[in-house]
Amino acid sequence: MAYRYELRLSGSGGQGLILAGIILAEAAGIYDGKYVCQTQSYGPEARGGASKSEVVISDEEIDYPKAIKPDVLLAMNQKACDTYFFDLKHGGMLIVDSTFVNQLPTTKAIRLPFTSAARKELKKEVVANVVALGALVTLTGVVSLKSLEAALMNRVPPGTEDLNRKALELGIQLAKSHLQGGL
Amino acid sequence: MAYRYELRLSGSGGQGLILAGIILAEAAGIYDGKYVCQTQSYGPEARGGASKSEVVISDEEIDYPKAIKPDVLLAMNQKACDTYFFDLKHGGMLIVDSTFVNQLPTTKAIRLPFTSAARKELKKEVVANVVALGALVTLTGVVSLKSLEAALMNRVPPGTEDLNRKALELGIQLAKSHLQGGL
Amino acid sequence: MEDNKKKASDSKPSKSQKAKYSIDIFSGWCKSCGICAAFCPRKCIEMDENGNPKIVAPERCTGCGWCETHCPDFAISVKPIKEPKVEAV
Amino acid sequence: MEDNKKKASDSKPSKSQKAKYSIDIFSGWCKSCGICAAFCPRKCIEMDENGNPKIVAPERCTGCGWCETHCPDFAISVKPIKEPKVEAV
Amino acid sequence: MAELTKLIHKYLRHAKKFPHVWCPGCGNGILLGSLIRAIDRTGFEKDDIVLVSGIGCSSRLPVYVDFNTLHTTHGRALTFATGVKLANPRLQVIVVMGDGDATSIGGNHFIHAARRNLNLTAIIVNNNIYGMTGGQYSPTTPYGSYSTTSPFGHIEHPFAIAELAVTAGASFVARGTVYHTNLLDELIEKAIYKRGFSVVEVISNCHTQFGRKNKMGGPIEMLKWMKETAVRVEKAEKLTEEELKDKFTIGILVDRELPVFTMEYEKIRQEAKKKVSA
Amino acid sequence: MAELTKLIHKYLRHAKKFPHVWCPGCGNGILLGSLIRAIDRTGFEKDDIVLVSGIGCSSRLPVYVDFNTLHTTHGRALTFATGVKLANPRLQVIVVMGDGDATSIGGNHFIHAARRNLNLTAIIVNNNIYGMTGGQYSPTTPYGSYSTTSPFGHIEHPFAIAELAVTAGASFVARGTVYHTNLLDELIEKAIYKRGFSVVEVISNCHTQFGRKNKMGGPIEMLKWMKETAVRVEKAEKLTEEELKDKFTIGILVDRELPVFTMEYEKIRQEAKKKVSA
Amino acid sequence: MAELRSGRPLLLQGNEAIVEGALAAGCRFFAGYPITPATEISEMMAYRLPAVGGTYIQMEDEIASLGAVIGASLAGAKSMTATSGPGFSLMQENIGFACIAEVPCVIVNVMRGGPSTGLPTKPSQGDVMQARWGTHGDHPIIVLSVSTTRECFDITVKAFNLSEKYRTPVILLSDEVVAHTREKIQLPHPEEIEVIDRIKPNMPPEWYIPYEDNTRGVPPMAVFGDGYRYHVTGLVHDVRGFPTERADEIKAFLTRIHRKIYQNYFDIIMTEEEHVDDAEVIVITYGAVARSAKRAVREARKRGVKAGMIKLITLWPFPRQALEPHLKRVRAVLVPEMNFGQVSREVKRINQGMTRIEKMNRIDGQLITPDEILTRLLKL
Amino acid sequence: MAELRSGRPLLLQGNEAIVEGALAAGCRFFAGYPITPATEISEMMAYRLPAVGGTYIQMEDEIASLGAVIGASLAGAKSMTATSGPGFSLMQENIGFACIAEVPCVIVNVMRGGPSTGLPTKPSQGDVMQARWGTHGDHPIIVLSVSTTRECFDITVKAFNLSEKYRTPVILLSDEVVAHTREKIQLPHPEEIEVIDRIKPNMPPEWYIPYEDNTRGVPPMAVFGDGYRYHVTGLVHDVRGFPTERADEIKAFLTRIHRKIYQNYFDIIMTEEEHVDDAEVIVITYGAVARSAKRAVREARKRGVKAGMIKLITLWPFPRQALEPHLKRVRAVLVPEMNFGQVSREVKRINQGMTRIEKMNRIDGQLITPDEILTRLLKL
Ligand SMILES: Cc1ncc(C[n+]2csc(CCOP(=O)(O)OP(=O)(O)O)c2C)c(N)n1
Ligand SMILES: Cc1ncc(C[n+]2csc(CCOP(=O)(O)OP(=O)(O)O)c2C)c(N)n1
Ligand code: SF4
Ligand code: SF4
Ligand code: SF4
Ligand code: SF4
Ligand code: SF4
Ligand code: SF4
Ligand SMILES: [Mg+2]
Ligand SMILES: [Mg+2]
Repeated sequence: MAYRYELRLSGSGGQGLILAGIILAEAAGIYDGKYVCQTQSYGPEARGGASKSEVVISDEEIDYPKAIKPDVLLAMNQKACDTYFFDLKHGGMLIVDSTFVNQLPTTKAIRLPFTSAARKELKKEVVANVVALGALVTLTGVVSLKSLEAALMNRVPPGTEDLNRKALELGIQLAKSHLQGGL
Repeated sequence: MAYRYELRLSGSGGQGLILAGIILAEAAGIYDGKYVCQTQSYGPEARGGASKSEVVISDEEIDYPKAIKPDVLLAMNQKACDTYFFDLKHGGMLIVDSTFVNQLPTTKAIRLPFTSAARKELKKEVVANVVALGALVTLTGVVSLKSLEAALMNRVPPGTEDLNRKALELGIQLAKSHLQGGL
Repeated sequence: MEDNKKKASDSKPSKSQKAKYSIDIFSGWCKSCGICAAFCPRKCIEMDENGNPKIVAPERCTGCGWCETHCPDFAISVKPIKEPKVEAV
Repeated sequence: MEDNKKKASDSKPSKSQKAKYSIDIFSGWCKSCGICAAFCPRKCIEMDENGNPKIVAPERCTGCGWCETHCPDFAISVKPIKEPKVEAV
Repeated sequence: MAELTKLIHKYLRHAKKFPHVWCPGCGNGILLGSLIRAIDRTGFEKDDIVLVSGIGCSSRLPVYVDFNTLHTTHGRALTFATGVKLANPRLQVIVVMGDGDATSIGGNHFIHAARRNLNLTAIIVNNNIYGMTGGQYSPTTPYGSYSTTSPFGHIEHPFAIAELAVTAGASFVARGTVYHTNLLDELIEKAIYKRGFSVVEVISNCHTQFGRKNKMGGPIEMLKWMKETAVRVEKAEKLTEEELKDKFTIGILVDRELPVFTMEYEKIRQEAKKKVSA
Repeated sequence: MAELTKLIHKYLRHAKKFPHVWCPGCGNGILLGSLIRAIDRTGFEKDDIVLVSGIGCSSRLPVYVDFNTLHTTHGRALTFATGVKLANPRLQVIVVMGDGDATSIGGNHFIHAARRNLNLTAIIVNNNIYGMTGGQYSPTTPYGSYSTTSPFGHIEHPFAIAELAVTAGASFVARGTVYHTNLLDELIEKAIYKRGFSVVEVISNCHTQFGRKNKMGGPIEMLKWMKETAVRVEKAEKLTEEELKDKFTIGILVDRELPVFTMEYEKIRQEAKKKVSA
Repeated sequence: MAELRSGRPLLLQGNEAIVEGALAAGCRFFAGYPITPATEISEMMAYRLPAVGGTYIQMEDEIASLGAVIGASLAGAKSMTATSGPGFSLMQENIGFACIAEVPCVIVNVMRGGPSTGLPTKPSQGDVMQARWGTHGDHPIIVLSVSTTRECFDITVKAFNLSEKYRTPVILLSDEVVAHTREKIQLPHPEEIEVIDRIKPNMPPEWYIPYEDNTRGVPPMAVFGDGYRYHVTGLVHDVRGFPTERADEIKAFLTRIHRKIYQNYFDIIMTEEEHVDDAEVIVITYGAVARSAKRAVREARKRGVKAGMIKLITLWPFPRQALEPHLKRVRAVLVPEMNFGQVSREVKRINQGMTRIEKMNRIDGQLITPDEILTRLLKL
Repeated sequence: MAELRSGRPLLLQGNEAIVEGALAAGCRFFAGYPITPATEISEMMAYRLPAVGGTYIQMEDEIASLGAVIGASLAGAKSMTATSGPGFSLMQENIGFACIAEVPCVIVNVMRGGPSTGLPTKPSQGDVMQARWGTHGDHPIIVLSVSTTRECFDITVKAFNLSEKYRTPVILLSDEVVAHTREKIQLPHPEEIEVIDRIKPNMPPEWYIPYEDNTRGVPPMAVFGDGYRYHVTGLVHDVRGFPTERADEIKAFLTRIHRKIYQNYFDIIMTEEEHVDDAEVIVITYGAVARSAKRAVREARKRGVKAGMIKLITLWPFPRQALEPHLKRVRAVLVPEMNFGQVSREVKRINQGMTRIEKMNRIDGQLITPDEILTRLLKL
């Protein structure tokens, strides 16, 4: 069967997860040349309520556009982790922002401090989403880092390129140290 | 088959034919105790355009409420006479206001000068419709004159009772002279 | 428009004085509202016994145009009467 | 409402001077907009390093109520501190 | 004078549509005369004029004139007109509405058109009643009047249409009557010339549905009432409130220069062309 | 002060519905505070108050308060409120709307409610934008501003909401801001007490959809802007037009006695009872 | 007393009889906007309502009219509006509100020729499908139709009753012919008229759960001001009336508001049969056309054709159960309508090949005549 | 050039692809009012239209929006508006005007949960029947649906083409899922896109009879300002465009505007088949649900079930001819929808007992999943 890879990025309203999903989708679709669908769910409560963004990547045309059983779940807060963990594919990867997620549903979860790292290293919490993206891509290899960077640079507001590049690098480093057993 | 008697009163917008139909219907229905339906057709042009009022009288409940083949056609102007004469039942009665109708489609038509009589005798053209009613009822006997007068008195604006009673009488007289071969 | 040209009442001078304006009322359009007769400052127009407007005194007409601009039915036209010039045929 | 009573930061006098008003910020409702801190005429409230409001100088509080009427989230309550009366048990 | 025949031939769909449907003596006919005279004076080509209306007696007007004519839905004439004008700003768009059409169901479009200041001309025939549907009260029916839906006397207060247009932002606002036809010709002409949203409120008579029920008489009496009750704005300024009681003003209420939508939008286009690439 | 806890307990559906859905720093929350304080001062029973809203961020307000609450369709709140009030004039009906809700899609109902002078209180939260749908221009978005549907700068002119209400005929019209909460409490209280149609326009901040896009900053900066830009009507009278440029006035614009619809209708009932027999 | 004009014969238009029916049913609030051919309903209401202590208001448009009607109903008054096609189209959004917030009210649509301004003074049956599907979203609705002046009275009372019983807007479809035909009728005495009022909560306010399900699927309805403070919204809501986005709550709610109509099907559907028992061909009909059909069927019988007719009074929910047994049995069915075929579509939908369905349509603003139907009947 | 973004791959939302399609089709006027989940169409139009010399305007409401769109079309601009349920309900009256005055325009309805304010952020297919029957009076209409971003582009172009070709409003139904799904697509080059423009009169103005019948049933359409002065009205009109009340003229006119759609049926209906030839069970589907169905059908095939699917692109006129042959043949049909069953009604109507029709509905604001359809397919 055709290759189909599903990611779900989840957290709360202001965390920039929809943008993260778009960037990931653009990296996969425009720069890596795959088929890709990106969807999200939102409510009036989106201004702080739950936010969910999904990316489905495939090497053939995508029928059902939403995640069926995500291969990867990024949870940027506790509620998202609690709500969505049980949808994760058996053997799928759970990545959480350890800044906000304390209780882990599985010992296999990858805990990385996206928000606090962004706050500490870059003095800007808002780029926690980009930090997370960097890590996620490093951990999954779902798109090439080159494509990710290109997609990112294409979407960020002018004047913030540097900050975002740094955030991406920070995410990559966090992931690398994790892979090397650090942290 | 049940008794079903159909009348069509026709003319132009301001001639009061709808009111005449209502009075006739009330006479038949409320005072004479028959079943009755009164309908009319009108357009935006009613303000001067063609006006048509129909009364169906029966001794049982009325299904189709409009005239199918009128027993009587009252035509208060030439156009109405021309338009509706051919709907008249074979052997039906055509009554025209000779003030306005010059060309007659049949020699059997009853020509009475409703409007000019109203103008001359009562100095009020507006009651030509009542004059016509008086004549029509006298000629057809479709309702009793007593009922007609009661219905009329019930519908006319306060203060005009006398005028209307006179108009009715005028119509009756016109019809009577016609019956007596006068005029 | 050809048929429309038949006039209800032409402005026939009712007095000996000569009219300077011809007042035409086109009965095909006139609805006998009475506005022209009621407001003509020179009382040139009156309503007849049948309730229709009638030119009664064209010689008084000043050509002010009031009746023309106020007739809701475009039924009055007022024109200066041109002295017919004798021309070579 | 019982749960709501847990307070984010109680008004612990930070200076020796005695506070006349107790300022309560209910973190469950506070959205850290910063309005209270920005406008308190006596600078009793500041935003902490995590971006949350913190009572820094309750003793300066005049009980003017500005913060209370302007908190969009009903998260601040300012009450005069009553001297506890010793009463017979 | 006697221009009339010429104007009839030039502007009216005379051969088929006359006599028109309005009642004897109806002010709509008088307004129609003013309108064609005013348009004639502006010199615009018939092909360049779009006459839009809503639904009502007055809104039947476009049927009678030989322009591009558009008889829309009740209350919505100004919205259709907005589309026409924006799609082809070269067209002169004139909108004829009744008081009900423009200020009852269409009240919102009216104030928004004024605010937006698109170059349209709105002519509102205010006869204080819903004529076409048989005499129900409208937003301009005076307090205390009788109508078929205020059989015990009307308890609502009327809009001052022209004043509302001023507050909402129209560039040019005037009021006239079908009695004062020379003034009306002039106001309509000016309104059409005006760049920006222009409004002419036309006090008109619906004796059939309003006058008779309110003991104001027929067309003649109602024209007399207009004559007696209207005061020129210039004169009104010198009168006391007491003297102006039960009177209404006629003339130009406001004539001001404001940026016009279509011209402003052209600037937006220039800017967008620079900034937006496919 | 510290009345707050009492008021929260008394008026808010606090146990379930808080924290509310509005953005951090949103003026709607501040208005909600003013509203419950004002209502508390009027002394009306909770059971007798009906709070009606349309659709928008501000129109979410009724969810949070323990009255009879009615969240209607976009722009139509005043029409529902009209029915409520007429069916039971004993009820105190307060209507909360956004600027878009009240003056864009609902503009007609707004001017008609003012004209009709039914005893209702309309509170219009004017944040100069459509907040809920994500920042499109509204009828009060200033000329030249940016919004998601005026990406090259807005070319239309804003309504002056309160002034429009005055012209349309409201009995009581006032303007306040969420910065001036004491004044706002007072204006709302007076508006509720007023017999007749009363309007309070509340200048509020939507930094999320308007402030940020227009370089006005966040909630703090926008509150400061209100503080600096608002001028009391009393003071404004003494200022020149030049001095008032780019300012707006706050306070009571109009407070007048006009016959009130429900009371007038009661007279109609008496008369009808005499005249109408079955 | 100004309330009921029962007891003596009256000559009433259909529109007037609707007003009488509404007053008899307890209607005390009317908001409307004039439109041909429904205007007389407004005008009569303006005259009659204040005399019975009710309220009439003419609003700025039809959207406002239905808004006011819903508001008044929430405040406890039985409420109604009346309009024709263009106004009915404008009311669609608020009809959806009344459905979702479960607010009883009656909406009369006196049909005239469409689409758009169409044929203001001519009859039509063009809005049958619109009455069911005109508002967005899948919604339950009850739609009734009338064909005589007497029915205008009776079915209006029914409309209010169903509306109150099921907390739903009820649409009453009339047409220009029925509206303007004056007929002699005698109104029933008050005690002969069944009037149903909404069930109000009788528990203490703290216990009241405004949108809680029960066997009827119709929760009791508190009136604003009666001490049950609750939230009414056009958003999909939970049992307490507050907006919800939870799939389970959405499903429970929407299913209930459909169920309350469909499970009470037999209480809601009304049809009238004539000569159906031994009929070989039947006419399925409604509105003014039913009057022509009745005559045609009688004529056909006289000529030896075993014809029958079923008059639909309830149009929606579509009276499937009342028709199916006959469809199984008869040789053919004729559906005459003043439209391009709307009820005939529904008859076909439920027919599933059982018999032959023929449609017969007139869209030129004229009432279908008995003769026309007869001609078709004789050929079936 | 700001006109077409073809040639390179783009990640576009359905809503954005509709904008691209509209611009490619020549749309140069948009009037709208924001509403979730259609707002992005307005926002993108505000940004893109002025750059191509077109005009964007945000009106005071949806009624005004469609009014402006019709006006602009009469003045020569290809015009569009976009909305969701509540706004679509408000547009109904003017939709009827566009039908009767035969004004081409495209109306996009991005469906969300209803009725009323309903579920503003959730998908639904609740407005299928409304799109056909929402306005009063019996009227012709074309309704198309989309299920992928690419279709949003292609079918929008088609919508404009059909609208211009048949002088009729065309309604494009999307839904929240399709609207907000970002998908990689590559837009075709301008020369690959067929664009159809309305036929204009070429006779001298004196000869122009604006509503005269011809074989196509579609009279040429003059543009205001081009020298053909004529009358446009929402009243039923004669061939010259003037109001008429003559039965023969009414009939001729209304019949023609229906005929022009139905006689061109095969040009208008569009469906897409997948694995239908040998299918024993088929899914009839449209919109976002079609994507789930596609996956389900493939899965079912893998499990040995001979499943197929027909995706409806044209919803109205209902593509009867495309379905009938299959109904005759297959064992069963499943119609999954995000409503209580609207297209399934139509399938039943045309089925007349040929096969078994099962409906499958979800009304809780969630997209029906492939698994759910599969489960039902396996049981058919
Ligand atoms: C949506 C809608 N509602 C109601 C009507 C009925 N209607 C036609 S004209 C009219 C009012 C006309 O009054 P006005 O605009 O003052 O015009 P007038 O006839 O007085 O010139 C009404 C209510 C309609 N055509 N459409
Ligand atoms: C008929 C209709 N059209 C559009 C919408 C979408 N809509 C919801 S709220 C809103 C505007 C809100 O703006 P405003 O009234 O100013 O309130 P705010 O959110 O700014 O408080 C719009 C357009 C709708 N719900 N219904
Ligand atoms: S004003 Fe015109 S319509 Fe009226 S009476 Fe005079 S000519 Fe006839
Ligand atoms: S032109 Fe003047 S003076 Fe002459 S008839 Fe007309 S109104 Fe009278
Ligand atoms: S004003 Fe209220 S919400 Fe804002 S920071 Fe202070 S306490 Fe928190
Ligand atoms: S009550 Fe006044 S002084 Fe005290 S903290 Fe609040 S704003 Fe500051
Ligand atoms: S009803 Fe009134 S407005 Fe209409 S034509 Fe007659 S007089 Fe004129
Ligand atoms: S979007 Fe604006 S109005 Fe809405 S809650 Fe946020 S700040 Fe307030
Ligand atoms: Mg009027
Ligand atoms: Mg706003």
